[in-house]
Amino acid sequence: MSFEQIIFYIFSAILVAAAVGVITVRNPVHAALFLVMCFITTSALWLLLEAEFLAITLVLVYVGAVMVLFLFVVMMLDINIAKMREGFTGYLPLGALVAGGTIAVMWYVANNDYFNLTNMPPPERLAADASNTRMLGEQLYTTYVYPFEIAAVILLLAIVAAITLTLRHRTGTRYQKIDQQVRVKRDERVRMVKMESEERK
Amino acid sequence: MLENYLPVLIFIAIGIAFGGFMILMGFLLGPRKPDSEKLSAYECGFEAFEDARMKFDVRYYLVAILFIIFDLEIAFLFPWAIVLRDIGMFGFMSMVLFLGILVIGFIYEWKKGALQWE
Amino acid sequence: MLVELIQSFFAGLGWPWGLPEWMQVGLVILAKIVVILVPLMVCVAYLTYAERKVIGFMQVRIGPNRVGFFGKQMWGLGQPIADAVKLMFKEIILPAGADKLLFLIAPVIAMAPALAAWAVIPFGSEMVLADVDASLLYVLAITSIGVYGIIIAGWASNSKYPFISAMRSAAQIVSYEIAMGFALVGVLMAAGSINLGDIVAAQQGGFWQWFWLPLLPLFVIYFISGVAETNRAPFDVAEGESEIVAGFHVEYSGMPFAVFFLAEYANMILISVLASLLFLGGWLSPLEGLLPESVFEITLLGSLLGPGLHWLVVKTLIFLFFYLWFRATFPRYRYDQIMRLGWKVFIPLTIVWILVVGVMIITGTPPWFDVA
Amino acid sequence: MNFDMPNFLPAMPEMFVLGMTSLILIIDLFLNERTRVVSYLLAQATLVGAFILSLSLYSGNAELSFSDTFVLDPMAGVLKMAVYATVFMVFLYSHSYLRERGLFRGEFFVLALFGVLGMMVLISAHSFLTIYLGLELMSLALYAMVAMQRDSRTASEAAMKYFILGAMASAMLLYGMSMLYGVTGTLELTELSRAVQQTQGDRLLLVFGLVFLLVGVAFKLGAVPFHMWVPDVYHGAPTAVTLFISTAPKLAGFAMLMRLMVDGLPGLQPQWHDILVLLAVLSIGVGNVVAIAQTNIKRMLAYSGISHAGFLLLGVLSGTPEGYAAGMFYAIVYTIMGLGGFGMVILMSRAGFEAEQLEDYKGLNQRSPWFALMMLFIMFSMAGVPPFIGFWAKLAVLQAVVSANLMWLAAVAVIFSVIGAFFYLRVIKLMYFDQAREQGSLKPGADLAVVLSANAIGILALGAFPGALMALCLQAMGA
Repeated sequence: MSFEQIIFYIFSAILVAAAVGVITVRNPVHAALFLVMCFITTSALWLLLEAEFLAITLVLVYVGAVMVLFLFVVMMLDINIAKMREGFTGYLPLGALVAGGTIAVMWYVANNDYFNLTNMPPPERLAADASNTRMLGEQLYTTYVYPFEIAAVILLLAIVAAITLTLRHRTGTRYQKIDQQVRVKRDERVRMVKMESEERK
Repeated sequence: MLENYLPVLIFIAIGIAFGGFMILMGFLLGPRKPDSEKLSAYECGFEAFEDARMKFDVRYYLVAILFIIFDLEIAFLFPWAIVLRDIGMFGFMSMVLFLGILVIGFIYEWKKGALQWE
Repeated sequence: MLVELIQSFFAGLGWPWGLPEWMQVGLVILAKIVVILVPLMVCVAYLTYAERKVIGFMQVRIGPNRVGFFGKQMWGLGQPIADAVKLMFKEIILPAGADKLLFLIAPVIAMAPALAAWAVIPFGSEMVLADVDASLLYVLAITSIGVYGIIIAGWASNSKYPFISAMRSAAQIVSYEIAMGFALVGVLMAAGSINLGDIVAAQQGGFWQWFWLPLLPLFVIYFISGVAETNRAPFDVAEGESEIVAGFHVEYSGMPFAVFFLAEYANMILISVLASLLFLGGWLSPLEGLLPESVFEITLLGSLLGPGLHWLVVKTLIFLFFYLWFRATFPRYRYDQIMRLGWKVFIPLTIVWILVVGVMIITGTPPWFDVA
Repeated sequence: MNFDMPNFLPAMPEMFVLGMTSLILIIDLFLNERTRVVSYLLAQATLVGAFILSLSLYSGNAELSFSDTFVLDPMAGVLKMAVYATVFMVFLYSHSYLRERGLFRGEFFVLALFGVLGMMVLISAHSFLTIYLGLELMSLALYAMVAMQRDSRTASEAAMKYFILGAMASAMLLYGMSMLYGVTGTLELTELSRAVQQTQGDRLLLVFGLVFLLVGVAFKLGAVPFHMWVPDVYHGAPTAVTLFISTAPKLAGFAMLMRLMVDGLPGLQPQWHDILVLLAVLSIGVGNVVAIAQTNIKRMLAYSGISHAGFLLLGVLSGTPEGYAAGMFYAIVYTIMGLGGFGMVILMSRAGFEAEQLEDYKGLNQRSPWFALMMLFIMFSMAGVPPFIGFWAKLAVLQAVVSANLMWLAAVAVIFSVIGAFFYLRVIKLMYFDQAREQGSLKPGADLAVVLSANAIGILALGAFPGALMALCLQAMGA
């Protein structure tokens, strides 16, 4: 076994273990953290496929952004976990059966001639100085410009949807109006008063 | 390409090990004399009233959602930034359009007051 | 040169001592990591000392001046070592309601990324541990993991102040990461590469060729965001001792507390090094282009004035000094003001400047972007 | 870099809709409650403008652009125009409904237009990438619209179900796509079909991918057994939103099915044929039978929609251009009928009263003979009674099935639609033969009355002259 394979198996094992952890641990915060671990190990696997940019972006976006939101939500929820877990064991046999069946089918299908090493030889390793990011960039903004702009529209839609669904204004909040504050002139705030000196009585 | 990542992997492992080692040292060298007052949550001398995990303003979620969106945007900008000289005017304009679409979203959230912390 | 010297030294000792190849590779990497980490740790330790001294002088105090070596006071130079030893022998308190495992993991999560980011930092041309292509992206990604340390610490403590602090600082870090990301995009555009070494190489040609000038707004934004990212004054609402005691590490003591501390200072140094690499030409000499070429050929003096690690150190120290200066000068921002600055000032500014840089590149504006 | 400037012309409608949507989003920020009608008018103008653009671009041949990720063919042209027309009607219907419930916000129109844009992308997609992105754009808009009524528990629950199941379906679709990409090495549909034709021997992996694709499509169409969300979402969402999600997305769903199966995987026709037969039979069966048990008209119409989805599949599975044309005809006819059905629910409702129960329709004839008659048209058409348009639609797909030598399938479909006729007729019985629960005649707004009348009479008129629409569908499919 080559060194790369060892690394692959180590990370895969962690990934599978973490994934099992996500669905079995009792505490939702722990589950979310297991999910973070899943993402990190997945990123390592992608890196083994030489998808450098995507692997690092996975960490940046999913670990650095999406899971932070997840944790926000999970930490602040008052959910009764014990109650939610009722019925879990009831469905367990059925679930296990379905999962087992799916795994069996996938095993059968993936052990196919298509994916053996003669049909799909391992691709050539990239040179040490090859820039994966550059290769991606050369395609994305020209050949795939249409999907790229649709992605922008989806992000815009996400902004609109998020604000429509979550934004509520508290009534009676007073804001600091910084531009006015900065623009204020001395004359508007300070009044010079000339006073005659008075004799103390 | 992959061989360059080997030191990174080792470095990460050492980073974790180093942190773990320091805490372990603390456990080995420090005294352990717990008592209930010492272990209770710190609340300026009062007894804690309730569980600390409270509900929070929905605004935090909104910030996090908007952050995800902008983070994705940055992820799109990175490859563009480094190939800008190769993809020419068309590539530049396609990003101008992309940013334009998102600036519209930005104006929207600004005017809606989503960026205003209350 | 330095590298060759070390190599010949080890060759003299009979390296590789007949070890199998993988072990050789591993040992070399380990040795390099130690060479990076040990000075880093020393820097962290003395940064705490420098902080107390600098702020002390700014406030017309003396700062720590008692603990020295060999029974002498030596301006208190022994202080950081004494602090470390003291913290090591302190009791580690595990609060009753805490999630014990996460409570202890949190500082490690805060610290590991702060260290791991150093794997790709170049200290000179060819002087880098891991020359990965997307090194800047790697730094950005790995440092974004650090926020988990704070969030987990706040939650695992099961205490109100830490929890409030964790939420605040997470939202803050996350907000400034966007401004920082946009600022970095500008750098990438100007350099045409995502590799830190190439970015420095692209700034070749003297003080006026460095990116701080064409990217001035981004430079300022980057550094201020960096200050906010590291939760330092004036953005230190996460600690905000006047409101929430000490923030996310209220419940921490002893070594776990020290680890948080270390992570914070390692991050400060990281931000400063990155700022020097990205905007101030890293190890390049500011005198290039100002002095005649022949000057750099003089032995010793030439290499002192020419590019080298020492310039990087000097530039980094300048940024670190700014960190301390900020802390001594500015009062703490209010939380809504922090969010306003990040979202409503920095983000629009960076977007505009990215477009400006784009136009400059497309039109080949001299003196920075005229030649490809 | 050798890169050719893409041809932007075929994508003009998309660009126009995007530009206008952004404009409405910004303009709406500066409007107040009184002037909000401007957003509404602009949204309608957008649809009209897009219709004109698509019409002027309509031609008999297919045009690829943007490195073959985009296609404008006659099918795309017709379906897009149908989408604009449908959404135009939806806006007309929902105008007063939204006002009465405080949902009359610019975001409603903006989200709907984003949904329209998603449908357009989906309809014109010519690569897995654009299919997926179009689908997500559309779905995201729909999820948000369902959840827009934030204070309603049922709406939130419906949105949650819709979102989670929809995300699952998208994941399935994506998984299928990745399988096919793994085998063929391409995302582009023409190349995909070529690669599939060329693969020799074992097709197991291809079929494996196909199954996942079909799960995704079946979910979006609401075909059994992926229909669980349909009744809950239709029921829980505000009726105006139900009107939207039950009509136009079906056209896009049909387009997605056509793109994936007919454009991309004709080489697997025998395989997808079998799966579609199963989906169709189950949908027609379950839809028609379960609808009988419903007491809520929105749920009833939801199950009716499920059975209609089954009929739509019948047309596609025949595998001939005539069959595809019949499926397209069915999809368009269904949207017209669906508009009428849910439009009627909107018309009956008023502030604080949703008119969701079947009982609310009791004695409608006494309260308003005209609208009872209109509802009668709609119900008869849905049941497939001649001479209404629904009859011709059913006839066309059955013909396609028969010509594909699937007599038994046609027989099953007919039997179930006879069973299904029961619940449509029950509505008519309630309207004409039962005593009204509340007295007082029905006085809907003038605009609503006109729209609904036009819709229902259109169903009758199209039923009298179905030839033109059928010819258009045949032409679009190149039959």
